[in-house]
Amino acid sequence: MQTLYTPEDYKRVLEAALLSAAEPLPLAELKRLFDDNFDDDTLRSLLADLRSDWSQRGVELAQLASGWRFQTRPEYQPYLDRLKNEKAPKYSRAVMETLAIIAYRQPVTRGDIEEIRGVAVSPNILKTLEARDWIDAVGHRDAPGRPVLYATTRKFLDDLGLRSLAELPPLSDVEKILENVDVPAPQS
Amino acid sequence: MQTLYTPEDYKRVLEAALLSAAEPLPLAELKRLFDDNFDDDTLRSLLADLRSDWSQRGVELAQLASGWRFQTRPEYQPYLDRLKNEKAPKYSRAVMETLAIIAYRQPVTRGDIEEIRGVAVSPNILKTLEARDWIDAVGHRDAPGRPVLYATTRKFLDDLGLRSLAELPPLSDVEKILENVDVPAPQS
Amino acid sequence: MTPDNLAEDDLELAERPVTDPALAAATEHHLPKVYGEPMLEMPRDLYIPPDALEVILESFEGPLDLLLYLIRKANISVLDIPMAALTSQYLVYVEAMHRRNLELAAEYLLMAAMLIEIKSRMLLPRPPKLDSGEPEDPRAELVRRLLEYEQMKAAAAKLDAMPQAERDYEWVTVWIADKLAERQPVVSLKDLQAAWLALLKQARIMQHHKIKREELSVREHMSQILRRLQGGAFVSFDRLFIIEAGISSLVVSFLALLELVRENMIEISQSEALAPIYAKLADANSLHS
Repeated sequence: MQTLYTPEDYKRVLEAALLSAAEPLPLAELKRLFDDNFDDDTLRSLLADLRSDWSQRGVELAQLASGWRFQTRPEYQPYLDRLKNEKAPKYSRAVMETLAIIAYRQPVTRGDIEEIRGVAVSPNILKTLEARDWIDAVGHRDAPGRPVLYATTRKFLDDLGLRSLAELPPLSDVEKILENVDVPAPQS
Repeated sequence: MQTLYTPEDYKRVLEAALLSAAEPLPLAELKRLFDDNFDDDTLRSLLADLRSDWSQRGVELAQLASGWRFQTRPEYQPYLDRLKNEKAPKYSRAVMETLAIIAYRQPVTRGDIEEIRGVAVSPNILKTLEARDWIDAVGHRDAPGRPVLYATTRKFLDDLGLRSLAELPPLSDVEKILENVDVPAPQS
Repeated sequence: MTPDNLAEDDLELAERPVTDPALAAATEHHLPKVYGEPMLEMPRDLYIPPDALEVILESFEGPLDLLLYLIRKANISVLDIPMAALTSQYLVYVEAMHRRNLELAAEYLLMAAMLIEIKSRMLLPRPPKLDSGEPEDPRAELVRRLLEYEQMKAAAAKLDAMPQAERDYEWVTVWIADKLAERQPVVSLKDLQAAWLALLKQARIMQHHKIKREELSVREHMSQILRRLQGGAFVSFDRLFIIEAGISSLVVSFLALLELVRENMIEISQSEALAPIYAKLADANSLHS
């Protein structure tokens, strides 16, 4: 077992743990690496330090909704793509619009989505998003038929590099325009 | 897309590819990162260089039969193991009491343990402690049934950081407490 | 409905650049392509190459999307839609879809009906609203829906533009060298002491079994002697003592030996006076049998 003396030693342990983790690691988890001998602030400062060590590399340390994780930088993706046999899926506009509605208006039913988009939502669209673990059913609305309510998951935030929904890109100013006009308020 | 000029730049691409690859990457594959613009020797020297960059870290660049990959160093494994389970596993009260009896009263038979605990000792408890190599059978008592005598091992002392049994926590101060409980004499 | 209607429409205004980048992105996102070239606008005379029409019509996500396209193309304000012009142009497209035998979703027809209804309501005098006194614009609900959809469309484009795991970057997961045995419970001296004390308290064996350091040494030596005898053979008495360990250790070893004899754990034998003394396990035969 490697004995640890200096902050550099601790960073090496953090680095090895974060590089090998299959999931983002939250602070509480990282503390267990050192048998909970560090407080949050010490750990955060080690992590900030580690992040800056990696600032000039092809890989970066990101802080996401579920914790800290190493990921490659998008600028390097064209090189990494050369090793890939198949490209990652590009989602259709229908999928992305559905996702946006769920992300910004959650929790929503399929009916809510259809009303906003003005077209029927094919079950495949919701399946695609559920299979990616970006959305899930969080309950039922207390209405006839008890429709399923959908919300985005933590993995959605992680995969888009967000720490919380508050970090979603702000909606366009259409809302402001709406406020200045005599139109019925959107029904929930 | 990151533009590459120096050997350091190429190493950053190799590093990002190797850190994010799910499988070891053979040389031929790594060449594709650079559109096959490098010959084997150039690539090997970049890899050797990258390996030495990582020589003091918790993760190392290893060359395997099937190619190159980053992997954690065994010396760091004890730290990484701490992340494995949600909670550190704990021995049941029965196991702890049995262990305490063997430690403080050794050598003892299963009958002795049962007498002190007042309940039957399941074979699994002794097996758990034997599997951990903390207790072993050191003989038999010359009594009906010739019961096995158990004692703690050197590994038990090592794992608890003791040089000898005499270093087990003294009971003197607690004895006093117990006496106070047993004899509720008024104290100043 | 003929192509001529289009040419006379108020919708035929000069195209101006779209300024909101999000809107531009959203527009960009679904630009239909004909023979590989993006189609920047609908052909005005509605002479549409047969393949192209299909591509264009299929690129719309629904009636709201089509309406927004028509509105933006004509560069008119969503807040003041010329209903007659918009409706007629919308119907041209719907009819074109119909003629091309495209599968026409029910939503397109529903929207057509709604547009016609709004158009006709615009021609009637508006009844004042009860609370505000302001007459309600028959277009209000349509405008609300168009804006809300437009907003979500832009949001979708923005989400799509964000770096996305697996598409734009990769997660790093380095191989773990040794996936070792599962974690063992950690036992501290305090745990052990607590367990023992709990037992003592419960069994009230305090008075008879006071455990002192010295006694523990004896017990430790008892275990050691038993271990040394484990082969089952007679072991010469003097070999059970480690001379180098010092006087106190010798004494403790001797006490341990006496205790083992007293508890019938070992046998001591001597063939005659002054002959070597041997020790062996009380039950040497059965231990490893």
